[in-house]
Amino acid sequence: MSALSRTDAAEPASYLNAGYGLKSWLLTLDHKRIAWLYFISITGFFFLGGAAATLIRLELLTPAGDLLSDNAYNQMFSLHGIVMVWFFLIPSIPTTMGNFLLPLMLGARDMAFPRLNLLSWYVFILGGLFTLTAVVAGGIDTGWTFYTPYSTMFSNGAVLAAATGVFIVGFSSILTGINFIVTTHKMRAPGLTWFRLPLFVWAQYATSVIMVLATPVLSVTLVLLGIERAFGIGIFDPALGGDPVLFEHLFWFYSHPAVYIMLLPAMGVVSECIACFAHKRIFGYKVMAFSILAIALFGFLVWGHHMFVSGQSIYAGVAFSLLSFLVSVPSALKIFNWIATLYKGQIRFDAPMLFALSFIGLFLIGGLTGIFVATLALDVQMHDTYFVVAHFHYVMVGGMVSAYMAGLHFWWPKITGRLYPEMWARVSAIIVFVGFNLTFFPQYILGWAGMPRRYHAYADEFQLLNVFSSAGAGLLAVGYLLPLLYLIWSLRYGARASANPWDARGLEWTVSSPPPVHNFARVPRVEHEAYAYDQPQ
Amino acid sequence: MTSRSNRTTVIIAHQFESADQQLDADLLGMWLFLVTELLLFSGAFLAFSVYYHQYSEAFSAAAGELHWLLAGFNTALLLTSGLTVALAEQAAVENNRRATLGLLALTIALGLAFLALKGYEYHSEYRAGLIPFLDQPFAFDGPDPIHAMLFYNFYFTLTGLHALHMIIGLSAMGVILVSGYRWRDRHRVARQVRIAGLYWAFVDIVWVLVYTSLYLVGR
Amino acid sequence: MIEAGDPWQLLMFPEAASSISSRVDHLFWAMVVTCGLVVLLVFVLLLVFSIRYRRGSRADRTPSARLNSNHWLEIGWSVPVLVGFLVFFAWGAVLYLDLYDPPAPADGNVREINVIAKQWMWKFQHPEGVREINDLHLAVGQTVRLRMTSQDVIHSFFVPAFRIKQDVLPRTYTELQFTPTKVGRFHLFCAEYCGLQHSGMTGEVVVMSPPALQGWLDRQGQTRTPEQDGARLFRSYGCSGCHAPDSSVHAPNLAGLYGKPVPLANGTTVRADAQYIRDSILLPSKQVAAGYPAIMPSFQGQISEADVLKLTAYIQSLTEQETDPP
Amino acid sequence: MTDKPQANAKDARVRRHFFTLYLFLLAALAINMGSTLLDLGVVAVPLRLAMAALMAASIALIFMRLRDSAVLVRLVAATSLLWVVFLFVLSFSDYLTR
Repeated sequence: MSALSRTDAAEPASYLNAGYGLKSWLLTLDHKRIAWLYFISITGFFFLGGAAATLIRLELLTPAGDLLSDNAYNQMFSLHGIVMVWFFLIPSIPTTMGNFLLPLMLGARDMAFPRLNLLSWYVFILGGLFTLTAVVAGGIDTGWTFYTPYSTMFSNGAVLAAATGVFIVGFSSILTGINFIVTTHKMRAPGLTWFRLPLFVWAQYATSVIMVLATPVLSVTLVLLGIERAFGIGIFDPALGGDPVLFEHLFWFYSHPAVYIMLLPAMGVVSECIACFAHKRIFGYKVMAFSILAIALFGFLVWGHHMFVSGQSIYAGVAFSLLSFLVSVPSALKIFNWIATLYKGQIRFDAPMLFALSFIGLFLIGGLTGIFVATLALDVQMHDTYFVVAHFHYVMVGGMVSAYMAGLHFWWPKITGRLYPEMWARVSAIIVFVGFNLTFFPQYILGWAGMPRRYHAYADEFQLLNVFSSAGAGLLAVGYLLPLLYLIWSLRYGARASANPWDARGLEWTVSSPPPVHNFARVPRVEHEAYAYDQPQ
Repeated sequence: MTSRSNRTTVIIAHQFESADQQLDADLLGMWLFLVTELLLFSGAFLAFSVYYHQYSEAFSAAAGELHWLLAGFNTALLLTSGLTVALAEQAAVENNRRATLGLLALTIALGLAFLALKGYEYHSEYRAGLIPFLDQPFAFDGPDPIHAMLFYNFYFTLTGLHALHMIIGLSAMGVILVSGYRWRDRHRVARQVRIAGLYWAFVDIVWVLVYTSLYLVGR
Repeated sequence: MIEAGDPWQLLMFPEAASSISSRVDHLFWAMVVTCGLVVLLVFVLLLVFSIRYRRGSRADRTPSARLNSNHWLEIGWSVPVLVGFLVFFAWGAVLYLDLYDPPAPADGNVREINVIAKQWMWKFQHPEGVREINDLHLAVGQTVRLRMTSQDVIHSFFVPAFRIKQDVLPRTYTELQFTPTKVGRFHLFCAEYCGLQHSGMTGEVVVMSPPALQGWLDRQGQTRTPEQDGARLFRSYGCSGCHAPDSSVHAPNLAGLYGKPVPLANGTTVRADAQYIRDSILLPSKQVAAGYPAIMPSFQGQISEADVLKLTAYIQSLTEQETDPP
Repeated sequence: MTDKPQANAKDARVRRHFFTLYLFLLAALAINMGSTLLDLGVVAVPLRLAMAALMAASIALIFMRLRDSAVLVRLVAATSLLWVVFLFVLSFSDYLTR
């Protein structure tokens, strides 16, 4: 990227042209360049996971398993799960926008531990390499859930390589989490109290708390799984009296908070976009901030709702079901507060706003169907069917990826100093919305009708809805390829962006686009509240 | 020994405003890392306590075979090293170079002694045929040998995980000993010994819990 | 089942073919309507606010006092929503407990069927001794209790038309009780990913009228009941050597044992259910009966899961007076 | 060569605390090991675990200087214990009611 902008004579000094060549990128300690390193790697993983998803949707066009063999299909959905969860959804907003914007929003010159920040990227890439070797060396067919005893004793795929890859990438998550928490506590500009922080910073902080508290349990679970498979140290081995349900407990203790690692940053981005494009203060700022923390806390108490039919005690199931209902309250509060923010605002429908509004709609449907699967009697029918697949795609793709797109377009001028083509961005937002609903809404009906997930050959009567779903997936793929094209195009030919193209509030908009290497000439003083849209910037 | 003037001012990284902001950040970062270590061990402890709840007699019988006296002495060794590293930290704050380096070396020696004794214990269990994995013959004559295998799997996993963390702690202290030897920047050495001391005390805490739950609870 | 070309495919709902199906459907549709209204409300609000307050519109935007924060409004729309949804929680929990902790059926007789799941097939064992692979013939209106175990990985017994699902775990028994209420053929799926042919591990539950089922069972030919098989195995594996009343070895008497509480050597007592009997055969030292030496050898690896189920059926059939095998 | 080590009263008190803690830890270890020789019945396990928890807490408070650390650091330590409690309590809610 930096080579491109060198030819442009009137190039203002910024972090992009502060150094050229591979070494200035691969050994950088600048949080903004590390954000770029992450941005490029997770985009690569996103399209790898997307390719696997495309093959899955093509396979499911016909009831018989004729495109892929059953082993190949199992490897595809496992690859799609592992790559999307650990190499795109969990790192995406925190490591790209979080890395880039946190110091800028706090008025700091960099993260608390810049070297740790770069190390977390190298650990991320190392984890990625291990997982990719698993794909090449025999493929991984356990799904992203690695349930024992299949993963330890019956799968003949490269489970050890994939488990090691995910174990390593877990440390990248931990390092990022520690860095964000210390930065938010220790490096705020003078006058920037907690309740003057943008909600994006609150969301990154809560996400980092979950990363630090949940990821270690995944690490030890994968270690126990690894030593059982590699050395025969039977931990979950039923022959020794081991309990596969115990593996499920340890796995889901991490994996449910992990879905909030994916979701909370998205909520932070949507709060920023709604406030900016409605040009109005966020409604109920304190309630929004505490809702973020409440989601992070309650997210740890509900994991048993993944195990209602797994042989878990039915009374524990009732307890987990009640706790799962309570965890939906903060999310409902946030949705209503976003809507209340629109009231009496000056609403513009730029691309970030379109993505943010589609987040609210799709996340609402995803959240409400979450309450369906948290209801005990319904989960008996819906567990491990396409209803659950549709639910978590509505929350992850409809919610988190829409917010990722919103944030990407909202801060693109600040990150690259270039404006993206507005018309094309709105077109892609609409295509993504339509394609997404066409892909995943039929799966709700399939799920209730009883089509199990992870089937590469299914009963004939499910075919019609699957054809709709696959068609929608094609449209969704177009919707995601468009931004790749016009954003890269904008790097060279996009109009040059001013410091504050959206007339937004926040410290990141007070510096030039793209920002200078050390962010702030002198540390700014903050006097007014967050989202002071009722006062001029 | 070259005696360059000792740097009195603290070197502050460019992103920090003041020395104590930097120290606070380092300590907070280290404590957060220790939180992740604690949760890592508590995941393994949860598995152990669930199985202990289900197979308490078999686990008690299996725990009876362990060398609890030798391990008890080993625990005393580790607690002593906990003391010496705390004293080293205190000496570094008082800018007492000889005491700091001496106590640090003593801590490393005690740690290595612990690992040596642990290795001997592993060897005696290997000879007694109590290793249930790597397709070793498992000769356990007590009741319920199948669940005893589960106990020994946890015994080797928990103590192995702990030994791995000790090796990390020892090598960190070794690096500090070498790099701090010339005492060029005593504030930096003090900060490093403080951080290593936190980590080593955490390793002590984990061993106290491991020793009690594996060796003592079952007896 | 719905044929492939049926236009209902678009808005397909699973058939309601068990006693619990219709109750689950009522809960499902109540939630669909409620959540649909919430989605509609939010959609309308988004649309109205977007149009009225779009930039440059002449709507009234005089800032009211509580424009940026109104805790009463927030409580107003969150507490009722929570209380409303907790009704669904309670409704779902009651149904769930009815399914997994069922009250004894009215006419009292429950048909016990043993289910063994192994990588990529279902094996069924009827009380009359008839064995089936992947297909299960049941009588309409007859309550059935499945006692299920797996020989390898976790599977999951799932019949969408009956709204029932239960994971099948290796080396432990999981149970599922339901009552078919509709004659017909219904899909059986394995719902928990179990490896290569997970999607091939399917079958059909065929619900017939009781006489038709009896006719079908008779047509399967003369087969020994599990009790008879169990008795034969009881002798061939040498159980009778110790456990017969006239044996010289001091071993627990198994007559009338099934269902009774058994005091254990470690002071606790446990109910002698199928799991206790299975563990006593394969892992005898796990729960040693009080007052008896732990000398019973383990039969792990020698007796298959299917034989253990037969031995259990035989021990279950040993009532008080009948002590020697028939 | 280097400026003279400055030890003041506060430092001496800190060192004294370290030695008293060390002796307490050895005593606690001896008690815990000794308790295995007596037949304490059902109370034995909770007693030994409580003693181990006491030793762990005292190491954290004194050797790791948690007692006079910043409020934030103490909050972090307390939070981690709370999360371990979440993990154990909710997992055992399954195993105790099966």
